[in-house]
Amino acid sequence: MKVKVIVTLKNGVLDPQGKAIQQTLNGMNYCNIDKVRQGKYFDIEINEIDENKAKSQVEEMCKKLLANLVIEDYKII
Amino acid sequence: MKVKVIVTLKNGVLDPQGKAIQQTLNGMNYCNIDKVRQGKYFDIEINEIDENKAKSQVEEMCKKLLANLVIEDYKII
Amino acid sequence: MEVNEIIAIEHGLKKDEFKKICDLLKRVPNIIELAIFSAMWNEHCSYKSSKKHLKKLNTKGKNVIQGPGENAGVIDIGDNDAIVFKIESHNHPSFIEPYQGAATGVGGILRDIFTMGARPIANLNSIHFGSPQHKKTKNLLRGVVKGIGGYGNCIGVPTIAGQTTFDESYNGNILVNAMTLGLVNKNKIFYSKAAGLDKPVIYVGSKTGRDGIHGASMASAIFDDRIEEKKPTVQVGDPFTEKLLLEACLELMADKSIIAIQDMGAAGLTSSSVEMASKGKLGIELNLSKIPCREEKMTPYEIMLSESQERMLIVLESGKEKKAKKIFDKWNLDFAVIGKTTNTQKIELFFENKKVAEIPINLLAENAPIYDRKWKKTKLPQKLKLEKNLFKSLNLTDCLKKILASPNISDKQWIWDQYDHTVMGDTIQKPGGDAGVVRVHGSKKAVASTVDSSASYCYAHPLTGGKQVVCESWRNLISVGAKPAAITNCLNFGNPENEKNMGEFVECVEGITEASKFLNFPVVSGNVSFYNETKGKGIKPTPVIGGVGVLSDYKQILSMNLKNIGNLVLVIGKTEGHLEQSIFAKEILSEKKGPPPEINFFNEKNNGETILKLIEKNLIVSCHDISLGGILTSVSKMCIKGKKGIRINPLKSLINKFQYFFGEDQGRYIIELNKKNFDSVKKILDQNSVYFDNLGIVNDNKIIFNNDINLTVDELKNVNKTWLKRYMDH
Amino acid sequence: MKSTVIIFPGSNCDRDVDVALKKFGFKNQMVWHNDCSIPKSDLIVLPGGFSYGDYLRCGSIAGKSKIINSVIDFANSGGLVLGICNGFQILTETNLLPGILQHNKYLNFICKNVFVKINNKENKFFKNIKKNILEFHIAHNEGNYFCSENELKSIEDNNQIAVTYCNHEGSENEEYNPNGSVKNIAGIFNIKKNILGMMPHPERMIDSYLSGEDGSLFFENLLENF
Ligand SMILES: Nc1ncnc2c1ncn2[C@@H]1O[C@H](COP(=O)(O)OP(=O)(O)O)[C@@H](O)[C@H]1O
Ligand SMILES: [Mg+2]
Repeated sequence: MKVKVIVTLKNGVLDPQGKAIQQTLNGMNYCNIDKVRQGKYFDIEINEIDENKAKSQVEEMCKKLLANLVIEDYKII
Repeated sequence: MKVKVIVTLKNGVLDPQGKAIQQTLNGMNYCNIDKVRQGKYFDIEINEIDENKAKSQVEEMCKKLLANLVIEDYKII
Repeated sequence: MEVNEIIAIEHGLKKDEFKKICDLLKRVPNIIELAIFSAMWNEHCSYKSSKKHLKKLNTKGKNVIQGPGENAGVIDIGDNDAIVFKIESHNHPSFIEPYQGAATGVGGILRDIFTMGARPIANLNSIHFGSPQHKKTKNLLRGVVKGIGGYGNCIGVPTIAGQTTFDESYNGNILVNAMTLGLVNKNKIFYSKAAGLDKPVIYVGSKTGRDGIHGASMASAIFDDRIEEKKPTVQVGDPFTEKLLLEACLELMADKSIIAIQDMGAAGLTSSSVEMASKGKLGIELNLSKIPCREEKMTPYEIMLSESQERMLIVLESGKEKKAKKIFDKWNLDFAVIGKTTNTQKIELFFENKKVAEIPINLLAENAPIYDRKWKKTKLPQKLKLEKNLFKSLNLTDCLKKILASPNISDKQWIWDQYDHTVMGDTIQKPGGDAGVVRVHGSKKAVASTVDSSASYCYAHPLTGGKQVVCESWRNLISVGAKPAAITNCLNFGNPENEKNMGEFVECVEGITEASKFLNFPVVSGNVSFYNETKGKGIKPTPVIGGVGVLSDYKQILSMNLKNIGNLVLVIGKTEGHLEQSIFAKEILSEKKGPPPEINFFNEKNNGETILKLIEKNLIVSCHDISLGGILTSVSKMCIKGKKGIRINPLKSLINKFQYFFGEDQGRYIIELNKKNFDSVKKILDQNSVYFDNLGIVNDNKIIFNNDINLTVDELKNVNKTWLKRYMDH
Repeated sequence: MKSTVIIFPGSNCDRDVDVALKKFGFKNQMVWHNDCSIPKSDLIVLPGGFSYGDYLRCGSIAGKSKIINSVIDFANSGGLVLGICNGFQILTETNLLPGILQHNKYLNFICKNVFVKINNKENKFFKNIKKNILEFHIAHNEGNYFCSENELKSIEDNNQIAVTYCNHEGSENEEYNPNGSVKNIAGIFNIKKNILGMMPHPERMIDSYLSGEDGSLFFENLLENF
C-alpha cells in the first residue's frame, strides 16, 4: 500500500526557502500572500496490507530517518 | 486562510532523492519498502476568506512558480 | 504500427530521407528501425550540414594525441601526462528547463571526458542570455547557474572559468555550453572503437527510463509556439550517480578489461552502440530485455531512444564480466551483460526472444546523408565615418563608468561564487582571471583554460569574427603565462537551411581554421549546435572557442592584478582606435554598424610569443589582454583586481582619446613591470619588433588621467560589481 | 600520528584532505563507508562533499552508513574527530554534535574566502595557533547553523562554539555572516572538545598558490598537539 508523509519545519525554525518564495510571490503581485513555509512530501510504497502496521512502520522511519526531530515535525496523511 | 499544496515529480521522471532514500531504508532493514518518491509541500497563508478564490489563486501560483510543469505536477490539498 | 512517410516526418526525417532509407534497406523500416534512423540521421548525430566544412579544420599538431572524432580530444603535455577536453552545447534543453538542462549539460560533457579514462580536473561554461530586460532572462540565468553549480559542485570538479553574455538575439534561444578538462596517463587512454568478435557488451550506470525520448531531435528542432508540447523530453540529472559512475569506471579502467567504452549521450543506446560497432567495423547484437529499466513495460522503441543520464556502454574482454560486476556492485550501480559483438556488420536487436530490428551499420553511419547546403557570403561592412562632434559632448569618466556597469562588462562574481572553484585543491587561478588555471596534481605543471566568443564581431563579419575568437583564446592563455596548446569549439548557429545562417557557419569555420593554422593552435574536439532560432529568427553566430594551454612550471603563473606602487604599465601592440562593433559604439554611441576589428596574424603571434618570453625571464609581474572595452576597461579591471590605481600618461597618439581608450584593436596586452626591468623589457620588445606604449605608473588607489579621470578604485569597483548582483536581487 | 579519512559515496574532498594530512606529517589511511571497523587512529576525519548526493538532508544518509557506529564509538571513547563541511553535517545528523545545518540564508551555494575567529583555544584543534583570526575558505549550500534557544544556551555555557564568521578585524557583524548561521557559528565542539565540526575547508588553504595558507596553521597545530 501507499503511505504519504509530510515533513515540515517546526514553528519558529527559520525557513529561508519559504521566505524567498513568499517574497517572489509578493513581487509577482500576489500581495495577499502573508507567509509560505516549505516542507517535504514522501510517497512511500510499502509491501504491507495491514494499514495500521504500515503506518506504524512509516512512523518509525520518520523518527529514524525522514525527519530530523530537532527542527522538523512529520505527519502521516 | 491556509492553503496546502503538494508538488510531485511527474510519473516517470527520475527522482534521485527518492531512490537514495528507498535504498537507505532497505539498508536499515525496512525490506518491504518498494519505492519512495519525494516531493515538495507548501503551506501558504493567504489573506482571502473566500476558499474558492484562495484556491484558484494558489492554482495560478502553482502554474507560474511553485511547480515546473515540465517535470512536476501539483495538487492542492 | 505501419511506418509511412507521415510517421517518418514526425520523427524529424525529410521526405527524401525517408525514401533513401527505404531504398537502402530495400524495404520499409519498422517503427523501431525508423526511430534508430531518425536518431542517427539527425543533425545532432550525423553532422549532415556541417561535416563538409568541419573537414577543413586544422586538427593536426605535434602534441595532438587524438583529434576530433572521439568522445573528446587529447593532447600530450609531457611526462606521460595527457589532457582530454571537449566542449558541448545544451542549449535547447536549458531553455525549456534551465536547471536540469544546464545540469545534464555538465553531466554529459563530464562523461565524455571520463569515458576516455581521464579524471576530470576542471569545468568551464559559456552561457549566453537574451536582453536583461526580456522577461525570461533573469529566471533562465538563475536556473542555468544553479544547474551548472548543482551538478559540478556535487561531483567535485572545480569550475574554473567561464563567460556570460547578454544579447537580444538570445531572447528566445539561450546558449549553454559546458567544457571539461581531464587528466590521463597518455598510455592509458580509452577509445570507443569496438574490436574482437563475441565480446560481451555491458550496460552500466543508472536505469533506463522514459526521459528525453526524442531529445536528439529536439536539440535540432526549431523552437516555435508549440514548445510547451516538447516539454516532457527533458532529462533529470543525478550528479551523485555520476560521481559513482566516474569512480567505478576509473577503477575498472585501472585494469585491462575494457576494449571500448562509450557514454550514452544524445540518442542514448542507439548512437552509442552504433558508433562503437561502426568504428570497429563490426556488428552488434543487443538483447533489450536485459536492459535495466526504471519503469515497467518499456518498449524497445523507448529503450533505444531513451536519453536517461549517467549510463555507459562497454565492450569488455571475454571473461572479465565477474570482475567488472564486482566493481559496479561496490559502487551500487546497475550492471548488465546486454549483448555481444558480431561479424554481421549489422545492429540486431532482440526483445522477448524476438528479433525486433536489423539494420546494416553502414547505413546508419557512413551512408547517413551529407548536405552541401547553399550559403551566402557576408560582405565586410564599410568603415563608419565617426564625426568629431560625435565625441564632443562625451566625458571619459562617464563613458568608463557606463561601460564598466554594462551587462557584458560587469563583474560576474555573482555567478562564479556559486560554483565550487577550489575543490580538488589545485586551482591556482580562479574565475575572474583571463584563464582559469589548475595544477597537474602532484607535478610542477599546470593547465590553463578559457572559453571565448564574440558574437557581435561574428555577426558583422563571420570570417573576421572566426579568426578573432581563436586569437582571443590564445591571448587569454598567454596572459596567465601558459603556452597555448590546442582548442575545442562549440559552433552555435541558426538554421543551416537558411543561406545566411549557413554562410555565417561556413565563414566562421574558415576564420577559425586560418587562425588555428597560423597560430599552430589545432582543434582537437568540438560540437555543432544548429537550429538556434525562434520563429524564424536566428541567434547571432556564436562559435565558442575553448582554449587549453600549459605552464611547465606553475610558479610562472601570472594574474592581471596590479601588484606594486611605482611599477610601469605598458600597452603591447599598436592602438589604431577601432570603434566599430565595440562596446563603446554599442553602449555610448548606440551604433551597431561597421566592421569588426581586423586581425593581423603576424602581430598576434609575435606579440603573444614575445610576452611569453618576458614571462619566462620573470620580467613582468602582471598581464591582461585587451578585449571588450579597450585599454581603459582592461586597465580598470587590473586596478580593481589588484586594489591599486594608475596614473595614465598624457597621450602621444594622433587618434582621439575615446578611440585610444575604448578602441578594440586586436593583438594587444597590458603588462606591469618593475622600473628596473624596463631596459631589459624594451630590449626584448625592440628585438622582436613589438610595438608598445608607456601607459602609466601604478599608484595607491586612484585612476587618474589628465583632467578627465580622477576616480578611486573603490568607485570603479562598485560600478563594475553592482550591476549583476542588483539585477538578480530585484 | 595516524589519521583516518572516511569515504562515503559522494564524498569529494577525501583526496584533498588526505593530501593535506600527509603534507603535515600524518600517516593517513582511507576507509570505505561499507567497512565495519576503523584501523587504529588518533584522528578521524569526515571529509567534505555530497555524501549520498546530499539527498533528503545533507549528511542524513551517511549517518545511517555501516561505518558510522565505529565513528560514534571512537568519538565516545574520547578519540579526536574532525568533520569538515559535509562532515560537519554528518556529525549533527548523528547527534555527535548539537543543532543542524540548514540551507544558506541567501539560498545560493557560496564558494569564497571568509574570516573566522577562534573562540576557544583550550582544545587540541586550536591550542597553539598564534593568530586569533584565520582566513579560511567555504564552499557549501547548507551551512546555516541552527539550534534551539535552549541548545544554544547550553552550547555557550559549555564553551562549545569553536569558530565564528567575522571580518579581518574580528567584527562579527551580520554582514560577515555568509549563510545566516545563528551567532555567526562556523564550527562547534562537543562538550568534551574532542569532536569538531566546521563548515570551512582548511585543506584548501595549504600553500601560497591556493586561496591562502591559514589551513597550514590548522594542520600543523593539530599534529603538534599529539
Ligand atoms: N559563467 C561563468 N562561469 C565561470 N566564470 C565566469 C562566468 N562568466 C564570467 N566568468 C568569469 O569572469 C571573468 C570575467 O569575465 P568577463 O567579464 O567576460 O571579462 P573578460 O573580458 O576580462 O574575459 C572571466 O574570465 C571568467 O573567469
Ligand atoms: Mg581576457
